[in-house]
Amino acid sequence: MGAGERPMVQAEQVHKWYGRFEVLKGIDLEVAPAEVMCIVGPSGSGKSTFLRCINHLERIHAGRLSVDGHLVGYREKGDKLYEMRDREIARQRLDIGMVFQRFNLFPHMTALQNVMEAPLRAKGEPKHDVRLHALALLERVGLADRADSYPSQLSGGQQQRVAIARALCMRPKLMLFDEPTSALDPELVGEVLDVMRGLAESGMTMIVVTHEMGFAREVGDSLVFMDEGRVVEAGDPREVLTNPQHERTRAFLSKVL
Amino acid sequence: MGAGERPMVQAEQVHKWYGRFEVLKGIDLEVAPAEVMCIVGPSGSGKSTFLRCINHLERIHAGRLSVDGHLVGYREKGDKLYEMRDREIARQRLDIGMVFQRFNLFPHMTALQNVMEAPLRAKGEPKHDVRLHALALLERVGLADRADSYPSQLSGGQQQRVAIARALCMRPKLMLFDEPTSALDPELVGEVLDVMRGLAESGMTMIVVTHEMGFAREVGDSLVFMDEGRVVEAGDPREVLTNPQHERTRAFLSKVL
Amino acid sequence: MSTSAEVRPQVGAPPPEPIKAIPVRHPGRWVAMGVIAVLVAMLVNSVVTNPNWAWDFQLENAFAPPVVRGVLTTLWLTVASMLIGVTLGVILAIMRLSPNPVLSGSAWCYVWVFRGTPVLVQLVIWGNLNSLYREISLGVPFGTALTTFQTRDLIPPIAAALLGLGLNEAAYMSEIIRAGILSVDEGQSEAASALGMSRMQTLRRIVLPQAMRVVVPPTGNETISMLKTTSLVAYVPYVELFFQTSAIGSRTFRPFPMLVTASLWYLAMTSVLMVGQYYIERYYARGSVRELPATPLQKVRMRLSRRGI
Amino acid sequence: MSTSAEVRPQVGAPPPEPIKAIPVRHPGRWVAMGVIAVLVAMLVNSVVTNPNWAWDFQLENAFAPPVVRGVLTTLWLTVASMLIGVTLGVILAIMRLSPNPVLSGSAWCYVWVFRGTPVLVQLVIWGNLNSLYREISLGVPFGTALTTFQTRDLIPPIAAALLGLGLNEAAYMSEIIRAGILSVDEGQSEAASALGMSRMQTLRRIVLPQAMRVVVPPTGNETISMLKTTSLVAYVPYVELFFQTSAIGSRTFRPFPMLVTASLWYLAMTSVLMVGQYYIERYYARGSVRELPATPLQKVRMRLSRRGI
Amino acid sequence: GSDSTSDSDAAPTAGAGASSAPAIAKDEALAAQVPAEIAADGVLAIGTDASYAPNEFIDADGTTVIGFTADLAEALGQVLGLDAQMNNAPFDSLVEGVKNGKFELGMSSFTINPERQEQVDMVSYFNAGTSWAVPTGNPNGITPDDACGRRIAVQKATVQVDDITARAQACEQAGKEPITIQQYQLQSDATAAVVSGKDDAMLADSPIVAYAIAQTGDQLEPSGEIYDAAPYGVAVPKGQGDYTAAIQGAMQQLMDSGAYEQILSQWGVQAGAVTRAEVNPVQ
Ligand SMILES: Nc1ncnc2c1ncn2[C@@H]1O[C@H](COP(=O)(O)OP(=O)(O)OP(=O)(O)O)[C@@H](O)[C@H]1O
Ligand SMILES: Nc1ncnc2c1ncn2[C@@H]1O[C@H](COP(=O)(O)OP(=O)(O)OP(=O)(O)O)[C@@H](O)[C@H]1O
Ligand SMILES: [Mg+2]
Ligand SMILES: [Mg+2]
Repeated sequence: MGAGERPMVQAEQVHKWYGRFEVLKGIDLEVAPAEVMCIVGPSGSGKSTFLRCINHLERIHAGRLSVDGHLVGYREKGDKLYEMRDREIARQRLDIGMVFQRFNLFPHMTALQNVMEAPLRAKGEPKHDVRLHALALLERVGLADRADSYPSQLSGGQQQRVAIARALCMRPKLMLFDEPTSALDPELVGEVLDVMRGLAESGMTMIVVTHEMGFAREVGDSLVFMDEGRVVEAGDPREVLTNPQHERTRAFLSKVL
Repeated sequence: MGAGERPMVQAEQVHKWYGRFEVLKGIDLEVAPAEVMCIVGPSGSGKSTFLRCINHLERIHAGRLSVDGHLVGYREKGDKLYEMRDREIARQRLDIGMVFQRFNLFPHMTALQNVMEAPLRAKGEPKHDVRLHALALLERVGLADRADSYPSQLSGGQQQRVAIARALCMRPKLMLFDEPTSALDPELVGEVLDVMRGLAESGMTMIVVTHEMGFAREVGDSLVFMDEGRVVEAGDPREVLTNPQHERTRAFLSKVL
Repeated sequence: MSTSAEVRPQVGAPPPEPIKAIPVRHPGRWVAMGVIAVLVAMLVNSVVTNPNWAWDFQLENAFAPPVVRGVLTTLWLTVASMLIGVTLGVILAIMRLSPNPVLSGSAWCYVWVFRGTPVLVQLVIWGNLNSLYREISLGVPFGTALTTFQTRDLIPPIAAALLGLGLNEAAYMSEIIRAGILSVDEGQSEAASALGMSRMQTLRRIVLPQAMRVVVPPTGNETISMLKTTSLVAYVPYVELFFQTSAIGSRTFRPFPMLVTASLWYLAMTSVLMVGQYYIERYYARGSVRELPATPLQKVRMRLSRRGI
Repeated sequence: MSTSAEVRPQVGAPPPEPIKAIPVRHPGRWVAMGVIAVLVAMLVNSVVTNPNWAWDFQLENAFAPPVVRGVLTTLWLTVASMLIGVTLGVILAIMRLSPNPVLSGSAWCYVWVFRGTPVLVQLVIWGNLNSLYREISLGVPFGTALTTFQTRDLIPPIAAALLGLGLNEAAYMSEIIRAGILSVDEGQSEAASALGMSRMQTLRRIVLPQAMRVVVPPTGNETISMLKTTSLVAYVPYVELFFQTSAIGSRTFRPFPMLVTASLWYLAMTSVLMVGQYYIERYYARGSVRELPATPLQKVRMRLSRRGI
Repeated sequence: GSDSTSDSDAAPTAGAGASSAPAIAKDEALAAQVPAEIAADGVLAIGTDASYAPNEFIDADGTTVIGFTADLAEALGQVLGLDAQMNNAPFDSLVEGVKNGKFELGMSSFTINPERQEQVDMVSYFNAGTSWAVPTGNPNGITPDDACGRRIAVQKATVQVDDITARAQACEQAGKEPITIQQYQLQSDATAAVVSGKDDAMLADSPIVAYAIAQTGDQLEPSGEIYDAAPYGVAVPKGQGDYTAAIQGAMQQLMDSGAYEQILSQWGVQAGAVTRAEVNPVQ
């Protein structure tokens, strides 16, 4: 497979259980490089869980899941799978940025320190460069003047924007957004979308879990509708949103205000 | 003033500082009984802070703020203000329900226990009744089957719905919602809105901080647009949304997708 | 850019093979285990063969009636003093964090004095209160006495021992509990207040149960340390395990083997306490982690059931 | 239902009067303060006038050169043992929580043995290693020895004291630090892992700094308790404060006043440590509360500056 | 009176152990001198630190205090018509107990010195010298006068600490290697240190050394003579002239009657016998 054609993310029959509860019931999907895929679906359908699997924060129990051609968390030699060492997993994650649904900012660091931490420590980039990059990113999400505030001193929307800047500062190849605009006002949603559009144009692949259909329509290259741990429908966002094929999708979309 | 005419919430020139940073710069507004007021505004404009002041979780530094005709956190005798005892403040809060932006569920209790806790302990209602009421509320927000899960085992949207059920179980006169639908999918937003509409019809007063203009239009009796700690514009939602008077409001609303 | 997401029919598809991956090999672990095994073997060998440990002498005395009585005394003294310590410690911690300056001030002073002076001295004072004050009078301050007690009758040795250990422990426990309370997210008590719960209800129902996760391990430390601190009640004077073993040691001029005997007794009691601590920690971890790991017992049972036994 | 929200013109409006409310009156507090004041006065009166405290005798001996030397020894022993204890404790706690069973197993055993046996016995063993083993040989296990040391020369008393105290303390500290690490939200290490930080980086940069809030108060406990535990180095034998004061007490047959002298010294050292603890706690509280309260010093300064001084 | 309880967990409280002592008649005149509040309950409560074999130590049952002090105390009680009870307590709390009346007497191998006489009245009853013990064969050839450069074990807070400190200074002044003084908490620790070879020699009260040599089999032997005889005293609360006189009289009577000699020889410590019991003999 040539590098250009190789999908950035490829999931085949991904299954995952929590105890006896099957969260993911065989997910199949592919995300091409530079593609923006939106995932929508009702609460509890397994969207966050799937994102966490891509990052190997959760272990999948059956199926195959690979990022950029490499299995997530495993090495394959011949027929056999070998678990990766912590160090290798960490290296794999350097290329995958993630914005958590609950932000998970580091409370003992200021906004700026939050953004600078990983490039400095995990990538070992020079401090001066990281600082400039971090400040530029905070500027871009409209928080330049709040760089020295601690997370507890920021409003919900401000925290969410710091989380986005933090993930971007790693210059990942793939970004996973878990409801990145849930705490934002419409104005900021617009701004953050601009940021993301810029990223998409610069060739970054993105998977975005969102409840904003407008966003999916405007920015998404593809849209996946998930329900009860399954991919129910997938395709071009405009098509899926205007002309859903499945009963379940239609029911869901009819509720959108 | 007759009981029927007395505003449920009345704010006059409410000011609040965090250190040198003025978050609320003189808020004036009134909410009538059984009214649903929506507050919109950009991130960091002080919406959450204002809600927290109504509940006396934050102390205001100047102005007057009263709920149901009684000053919040103070007793007035003649010209003088007296601080209330903790016990009195707790009693005052029994009538005010609040859903936090970050949910703040009790992690060591199951969903059901979270909902039952306050009516049992703070109001001392009989256990059997509370249990039935709590289960009915969980049913209403679509979580009957998750009653025994701990918050860490719930998805973001499920947590938010538990938080709503928890506040409702107190049967408050006034409900404060801080972005109650931020983590919900459109379908659930619809359901939660139905719940809230029912509440409104049963005569409950509500203040709802939200970024969903559709919601504000459909359910709100009034809409307040806040920016930088000030009320910029207020009025009928349909009017404000379609024909904003202020420059700032217009700029903000133009970004709504 | 192409829309490459695709849906495959899934109805009726058999669940795929579960992933079976070969775990990471850790040759270092095996080497380390080998080294440890050799070291342990050497240690065991020397402990068994070296006559200085005097195992036969130890065995002879380890279960002598006075020693066994001592073990029981040590145990109940530990339990009773820890009960006093934890109860009073919770009260002191709450006082310390109260906005009321009188309460927080007195709690501070209590902790300062009781933590700052040696428990040995506190025991000596409780045990010999009557060398300071032959009698204690209740009555008008600086005025006439109404009732007068002989201190030496008022505080029997057992009470002095419990007072000394318990009051001292309370000072330490209050700091541990204070740390636990501080570790609970502010949002939790805000949520409880917003629900109309009073300060005390919030503490008892919301904050303390969450604080327990952080409180239990240092409390385990304190309990295990208390086991051995009880030996200081000799100053009251009161008799427990350590007194008995060292009496045998001085009588026979073989103090060292008897110290080892005492240590083994303490180690046995510690082991029981550590098992208890494990289950208490597990209980308070509920809800705070996504999935509780299995207990050792459960693991054994799972293995057995897998083999069809 | 009416839309009653209204906007008033605000431009140019003067900021309104700040709220000046009369604080809640707490008559109970005043009564309590009065009672406490009377009790303290009675205590002070009795302490000053009761000849049993023998203040002149204490003063005579409190600054005797051996006592002052003892104070210094106690201080540096405490600091050095706590340094060993904390460092090794962090390592043990990390080992204990590691997925590697060899590491976590050995950490568990270490904690079990060193916490389970009395520090006194550990000190006796370190101080008298040669009553067990006259010489220590390095060489092939169970084979020929290459070098042989006389144990009585190998471990001087000072090393025995530090080893005994430090290694024992490490076992207790590891439990405290483990509790601290467990108190940090799982989401924090998930976020760090997702950013590509390694397990060690996550621990050092994200988890441990947040754990410190919970770790500091029990560590304060341990340090203050260590101050007094150093008196057990008498079993090594090594000489510090408590040894010196009780030697004076025995010689003169006035042990009680000298116990009080020792306590006052300990109390003084504890006070210094408590001030240090206050500032360390404050440092690690940054970011975890919405607003840090002022320090006592800042409060005094604020009051002074308000009065224009 | 005595406040000791019968609770088996309380500090060991028992009549002096050895029953082989001869029956001794009560002396009514002396008994009459004992203050009424002490005699009232028929018990003489004596404080002792029972970790000092063979003078006073705890029997195998874990409660009974035995040793020549205990036997002497029982005989003393019999003369006064009282039942002597030995209460074990650590040294630091012993003197306090005597001063505050918790104990009616203190008998714990107290060496009399002027400072101690200021605190309590001391009635002398034994002459303990200092003697030295070394490992059998005396491999290092240590004598009391030639211990420079050696490690010497001694129990803390004994008169021997002053003794060995003076010798250490003498060594230094003579330009020889200094003595390493190792002060142990308990006498048994010091003995164990010499047996194990950690230290080279020890010095202690002569009866202790004699008993230690006997108890440790053939591992220790004496070195040099007994020297510096110093009196042991019974501690009596100050300012009770009659009571002190009664104790002194009773002790004297034991010496005169031969019961004293008999008790001492039972424990092999007759070398320290004295013929006169005196009040506060040290000037
Ligand atoms: N540790 C756990 N144990 C049991 N069930 C769990 C656990 N974690 C998550 N779940 C369940 O798995 C399901 C999927 O959760 P997930 O967080 O992926 O949902 P989601 O699609 O992201 O929903 P939302 O839009 O509300 O965030 C939910 O029903 C949730 O209750
Ligand atoms: N403890 C604090 N110290 C300093 N500034 C604070 C503190 N808490 C909040 N702020 C600031 O106060 C402002 C208002 O915060 P608030 O949470 O009320 O905003 P909001 O309108 O709810 O925004 P959002 O929609 O993003 O939740 C923000 O700029 C925030 O940074
Ligand atoms: Mg989710
Ligand atoms: Mg907000």
